[in-house]
Amino acid sequence: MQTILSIAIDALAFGMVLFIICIGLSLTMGLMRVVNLAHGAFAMIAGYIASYAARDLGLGYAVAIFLAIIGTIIISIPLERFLYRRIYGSPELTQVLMTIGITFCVIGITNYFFGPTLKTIPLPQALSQPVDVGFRTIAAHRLFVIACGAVVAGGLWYLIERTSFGIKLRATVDNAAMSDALGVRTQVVYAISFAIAIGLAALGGVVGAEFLPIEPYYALRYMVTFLVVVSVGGAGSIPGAVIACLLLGFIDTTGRYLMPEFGNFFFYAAVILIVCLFPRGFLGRAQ
Amino acid sequence: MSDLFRVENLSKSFGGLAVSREISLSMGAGERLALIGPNGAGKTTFVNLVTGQIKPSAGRVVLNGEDVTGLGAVRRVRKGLVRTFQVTRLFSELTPEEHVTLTLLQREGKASRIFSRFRGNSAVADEAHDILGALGLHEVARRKVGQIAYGQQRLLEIAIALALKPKVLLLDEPAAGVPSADTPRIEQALERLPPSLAVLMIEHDMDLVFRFAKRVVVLAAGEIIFEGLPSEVAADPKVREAYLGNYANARSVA
Amino acid sequence: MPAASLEVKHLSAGYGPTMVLEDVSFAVPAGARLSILGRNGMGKTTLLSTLMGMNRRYGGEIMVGGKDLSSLRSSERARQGVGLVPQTRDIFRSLTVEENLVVGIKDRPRSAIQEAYDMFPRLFERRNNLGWQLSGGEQQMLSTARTILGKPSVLLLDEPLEGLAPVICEELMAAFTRLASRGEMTILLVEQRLESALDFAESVLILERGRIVWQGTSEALRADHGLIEHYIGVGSLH
Amino acid sequence: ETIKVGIIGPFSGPFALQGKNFQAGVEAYMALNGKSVKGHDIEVIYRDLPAANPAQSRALAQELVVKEKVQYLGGVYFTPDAMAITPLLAQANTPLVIFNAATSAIMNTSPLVVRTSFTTAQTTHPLGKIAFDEGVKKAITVVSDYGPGVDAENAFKKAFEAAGGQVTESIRMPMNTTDFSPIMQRVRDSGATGLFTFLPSGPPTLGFVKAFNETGLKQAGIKFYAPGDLTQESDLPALGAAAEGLKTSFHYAVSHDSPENKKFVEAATKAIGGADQLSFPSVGAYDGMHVIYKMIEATDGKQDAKKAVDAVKGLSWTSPRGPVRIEADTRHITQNIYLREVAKGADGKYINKEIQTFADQKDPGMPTQ
Amino acid sequence: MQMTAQAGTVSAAPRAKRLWWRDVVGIALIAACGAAGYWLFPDNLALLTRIVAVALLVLSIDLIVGYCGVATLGQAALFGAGAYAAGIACVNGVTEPMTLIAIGAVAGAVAGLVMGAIMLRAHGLAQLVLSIAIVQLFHEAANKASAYTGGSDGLAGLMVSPLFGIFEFDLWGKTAYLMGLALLLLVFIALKFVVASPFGMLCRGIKQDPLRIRAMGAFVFPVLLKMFVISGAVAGMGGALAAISTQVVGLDSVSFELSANALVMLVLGGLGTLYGALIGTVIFMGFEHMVSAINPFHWMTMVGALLIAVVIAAPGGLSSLFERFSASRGGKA
Ligand SMILES: Nc1ncnc2c1ncn2[C@@H]1O[C@H](COP(=O)(O)OP(=O)(O)OP(=O)(O)O)[C@@H](O)[C@H]1O
Ligand SMILES: Nc1ncnc2c1ncn2[C@@H]1O[C@H](COP(=O)(O)OP(=O)(O)OP(=O)(O)O)[C@@H](O)[C@H]1O
Ligand SMILES: [Mg+2]
Ligand SMILES: [Mg+2]
Repeated sequence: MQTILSIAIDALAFGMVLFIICIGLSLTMGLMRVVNLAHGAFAMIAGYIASYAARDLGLGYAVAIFLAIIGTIIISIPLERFLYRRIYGSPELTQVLMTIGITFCVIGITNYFFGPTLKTIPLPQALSQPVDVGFRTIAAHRLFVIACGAVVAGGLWYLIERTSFGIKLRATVDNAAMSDALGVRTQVVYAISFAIAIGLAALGGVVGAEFLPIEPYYALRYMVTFLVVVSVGGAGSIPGAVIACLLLGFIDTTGRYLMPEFGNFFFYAAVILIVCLFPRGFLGRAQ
Repeated sequence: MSDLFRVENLSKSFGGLAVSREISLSMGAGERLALIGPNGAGKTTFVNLVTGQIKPSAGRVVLNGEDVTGLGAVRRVRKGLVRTFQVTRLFSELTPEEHVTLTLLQREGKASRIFSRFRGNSAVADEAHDILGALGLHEVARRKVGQIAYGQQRLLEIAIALALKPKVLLLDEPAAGVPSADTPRIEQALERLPPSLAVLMIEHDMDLVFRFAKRVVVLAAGEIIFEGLPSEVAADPKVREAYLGNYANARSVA
Repeated sequence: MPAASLEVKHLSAGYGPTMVLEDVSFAVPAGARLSILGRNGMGKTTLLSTLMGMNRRYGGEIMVGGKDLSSLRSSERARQGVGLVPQTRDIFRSLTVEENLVVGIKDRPRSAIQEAYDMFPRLFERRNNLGWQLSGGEQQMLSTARTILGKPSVLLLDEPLEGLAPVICEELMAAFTRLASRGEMTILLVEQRLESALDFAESVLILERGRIVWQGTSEALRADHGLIEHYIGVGSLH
Repeated sequence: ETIKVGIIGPFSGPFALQGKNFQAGVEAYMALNGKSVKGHDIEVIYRDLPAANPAQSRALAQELVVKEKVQYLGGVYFTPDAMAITPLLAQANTPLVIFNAATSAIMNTSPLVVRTSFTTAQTTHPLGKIAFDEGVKKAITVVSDYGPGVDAENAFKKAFEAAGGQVTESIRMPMNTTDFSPIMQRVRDSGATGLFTFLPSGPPTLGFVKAFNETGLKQAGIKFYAPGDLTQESDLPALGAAAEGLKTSFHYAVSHDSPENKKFVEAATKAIGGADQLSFPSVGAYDGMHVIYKMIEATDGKQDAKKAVDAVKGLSWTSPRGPVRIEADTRHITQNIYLREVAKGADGKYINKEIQTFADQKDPGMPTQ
Repeated sequence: MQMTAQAGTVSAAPRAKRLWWRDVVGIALIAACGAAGYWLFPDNLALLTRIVAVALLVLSIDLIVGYCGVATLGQAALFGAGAYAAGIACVNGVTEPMTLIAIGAVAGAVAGLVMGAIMLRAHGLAQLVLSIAIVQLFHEAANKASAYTGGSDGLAGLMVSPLFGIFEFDLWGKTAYLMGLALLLLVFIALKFVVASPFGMLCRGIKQDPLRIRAMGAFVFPVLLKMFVISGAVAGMGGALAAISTQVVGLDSVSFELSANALVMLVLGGLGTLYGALIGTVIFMGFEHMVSAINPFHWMTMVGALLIAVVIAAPGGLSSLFERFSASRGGKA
């Protein structure tokens, strides 16, 4: 029983870390219809900024997160303006080509300037302690991530489903030319949503760094995981992403506990099963 | 019964909304039937149910005495139950000629051959040429469909349906978007069809309906509210209220 | 916004390298109604979407209420008062009916949506359905309502009656006429049914192969059967 | 006349750091020992092989031999890449000096291969006895599920059981594991008092060590053993305090205290451009260059692979890691294995501090032994 | 007016003939390029052979992605199936190269059948994820079955006997390259016939609107499955060629990375023409080889920049440049 609880709490933490990193991608893919394979690259850039701020400048964790988000968004603005804007509405594979290209460049440049070593973001005392949750200890940081995930999920859901900005965004994605003709400034809508997605990537990269360590190859190393999670959840659906992250987190965690030798078998067999049962992902937006 | 085609108690609802309530209808060989009714009455849904795009919650579809309710959409097409789409569904990258040729090959059962050339069959090419010509599409036969005018796309929809040599043809607003001057084209194309073909046409252009149909069925809120001769329909108060409005008056004056 | 005049000078436009419209010029005074006629593929849709700024313009000017809009993006034109109901309806398939309308209201308060429901009660019944679930006619209603909610000063209608039941067509045409005659909108109508087109507008313009081949009042056209036969085809008027 | 040496390694991609270490080792050697041998200038040509990819490895080797006309091949980080090259050597008349690839079996595939790195079995072997001597009777092994991981598991098991201990459970986890908490839970549930692990150096090691601490296994007093890949010097700044006290066994620590190593570290640090980045592949490359220089000396610039290899059989010298020897029969390097502990060095940075030496270790994985 | 000029009134025969000639010229060009590679880069034949093997993989992806619209990031599963089948057969004594290629083709086709049967259950992104899951499962299986596959150490020790009993697979790789080139040409010609057949057109229709195809009375699933099998055979031959020419098979041949790279090459070259697949492979691998030789440490940035530049300059892939060129010339003529 204790073991089950213990696995469950690990699964929850793992799932939430996945969620917080992936939800930005889910937003770009599901709502902006941009397969942004460079999502991880932005998370990584944020990680580098946060690491620099916290480790080299000695700033606090919260400040570092803030700077990382702002900094990453600023870096992304010219990219959005000159590169991404060309591929909104392009076929998915063209987007794949462009964003892989961006990923390669980011990796190459990071490697050149910062070297190939791991970068860490020192946690504040309060978050680095193991916390005793009765039957076992868990890192306080994981609890923090769970909380972050919950806040992000709620806020984002409200923004997209309930505000008129959310409606305009979805309309633009659905039919950009027509939205434009109805007076929606589609370029602005896209730019803002892009910034939000990047900001989320940045947040995910920083708070998830304990877990997916920051290094130049980050973007490619975890690309598959991100892609799988987003698609299983159904791109663009926040509740879907939550379910997918928790479920996949659970399967992965129990799989690794029960039969680590077949951990990947477990995981991918489950993915195949889920996708066959829900061909659009859990809560994919109707196309 | 000698009916070519018959539906019995066809029902369907989306969520709480009943779009098809126990519709029963039959058509004999060579019949020309118009199905009219207010927007959202369930006409397109009826076609979807009959051709198997969606599954009914109750009821049967019978073609040539055979119950086809359990068959999928493809098998029904192969048995001669063919439809056109109200909102055009065409391959924007292919040309009208390719559309029709592909359809013809498919009808002949040659469409999935790997070891033959797509354009290699001259009988098929001739037939495609004829069909396109009949609908006035030869001028744009070699252009990508994404680049031809909407009205021409509507005509192509019909051309594809004709190429399948149907037994029962369900036309969903074939003349929408086609100028009244060109609707005779559609009529002529339909007239050239084998006399045994049964045609059900959904249409809001009443002039066309009255020229075309020998019998009219009016659907409202998923139910048949009228069934009879074209000459009677304009006189029916329920139909006038739900659907025709002043058109009926204009007609009687004209 | 009150109705504004529209003036088009030497407009030519098309798709990519294909030129479709050539040297089109005409003017419509504020609050007037103009019908555009022509067979399939003659460039009617292209004309309207060029006015809206959705296609490539090769040359010429588009003036609305005296202001030159030729080089603005379509969202800016929409904000300057141009509104289009496209032939393909282009409703947002993944949005609900209500959300579709919200996109159309521009900066007006949300409550303005009620106007659309008053116009088409059917839409109110289906307000929580997704766009793709609507029937053809319902989509047409939604598309029209959505544009009208934005209170355009120049309204471009591309076959707005397609797929609508006769009873609704009538009401709709009456509503358009009202809007124009109250001086709220200038209306350009593309319509295949000659009768409706002539009944609706004071003046008519006929397009053939991307050029204006005839321009004049509805009365004149109605009177001249030869002309109709020549440009539109036989048997169009009963 | 210029003699060309072709070096294949992961200079980009996820293992770029290891490739950089190859380069640093080579450059350090050439900086300290000159760029020519007996009047022959030596030119090094690098070719990038970012991840294990035998087909590309073979194509690169082939190109180096056929097009660039190299007389010596060196480098190679991954075993399959080495396996792809060895069948070519006889025809190419070229020796291959392996700077890293650490599976025992490679040496059997061609008589023209010499290895200056280590094998996983070699570095792991002493840990079995150490663990038992430290009072661990029951141990659990956790390794990455691929060739070297399995080698490590077997080597530890053999040595530990030979010493009298018992391996209660052996876990092989997928390579791409990122969350290790469930594994730690397994370790806790197993009741073992010692944990042996092998992970390839790189980002996952960080997660592993952190999970070990965070799940409370460290406090619970479970002893942790691993070969030194886990605490390679370039990962230490990131691992930081989390790794403090971890004991690993390895053939080389950057902190090794000897005049040879001082000189080497100085030169290699300059070559790599940052003190934090130096780790074990550099010394494999450094000694590899030493072997290649000796080969060139023996053949005097003529291309004769057999003669070159024969010349270094039995060769012994003092490497930055300590005394080493190329065994005549296996052509693999015999060397000291050190038990080290992660601790703060004089300048406050974390180092692998050597605490025990196991002299003259051969490769226990070689069938000839 | 332009629009009347465009509405072609050319009759069917001459146009079909023109297309036919274009393909003949295209194939001759490929053969010429292949021969030129042999004479110009006699020292790089190993690389060229690898390009040929990957080109087969990329072609096989084009069949699925470019003609059927089924997105896949798992094609290496089929390539790897061919490679391992040929490799295992070779280690167990079947050393005749043509037989090995045939074994690879069969194994690839079978793998294609399995993969297709699973993938065709889903659409869009979900389909993509299925392909990823499948290739990862293949990868795991190959890793686990190390008794047969050598696991992560790779399957080494393939001793392929000389082609036709005469031509050795040697260090210089002439035999391997020429055999590969011949195989590529044959496959390419065969595929040109496949895509020009009614079946090819049916696939293109399905790519655009499967529902429409159903309404025309054709089944979608068997058609696509058939294409998967063909594609699997092509990929399997590529794998077998790689195994024969390098004499090792590594886990990378069933990896996600290989699948993703191959897809990138295809998109780079342009979808749905078959030529694009070849152009993309040659340009990508050639460029990668070049810049990584010039700077082994930072070439990734350059490759990234190339991809971005192509999207900006030719969003439809490099082959679309040729089309644009020939269109503009044709327009003037
Ligand atoms: N996207 C496009 N690309 C290229 N050519 C196009 C495109 N859309 C339309 N055309 C061409 O432009 C011409 C005019 O088309 P348009 O849609 O404006 O005609 P229309 O008068 O509205 O016809 P309809 O009555 O059928 O709606 C046609 O010849 C058509 O083939
Ligand atoms: N998938 C669906 N989910 C929910 N409601 C649907 C769905 N499909 C259709 N409906 C609703 O069912 C009703 C009937 O639709 P249908 O398309 O059959 O109407 P129709 O008679 O063809 O109308 P029109 O003349 O406007 O084309 C409409 O109100 C529509 O909104
Ligand atoms: Mg309908
Ligand atoms: Mg039009």
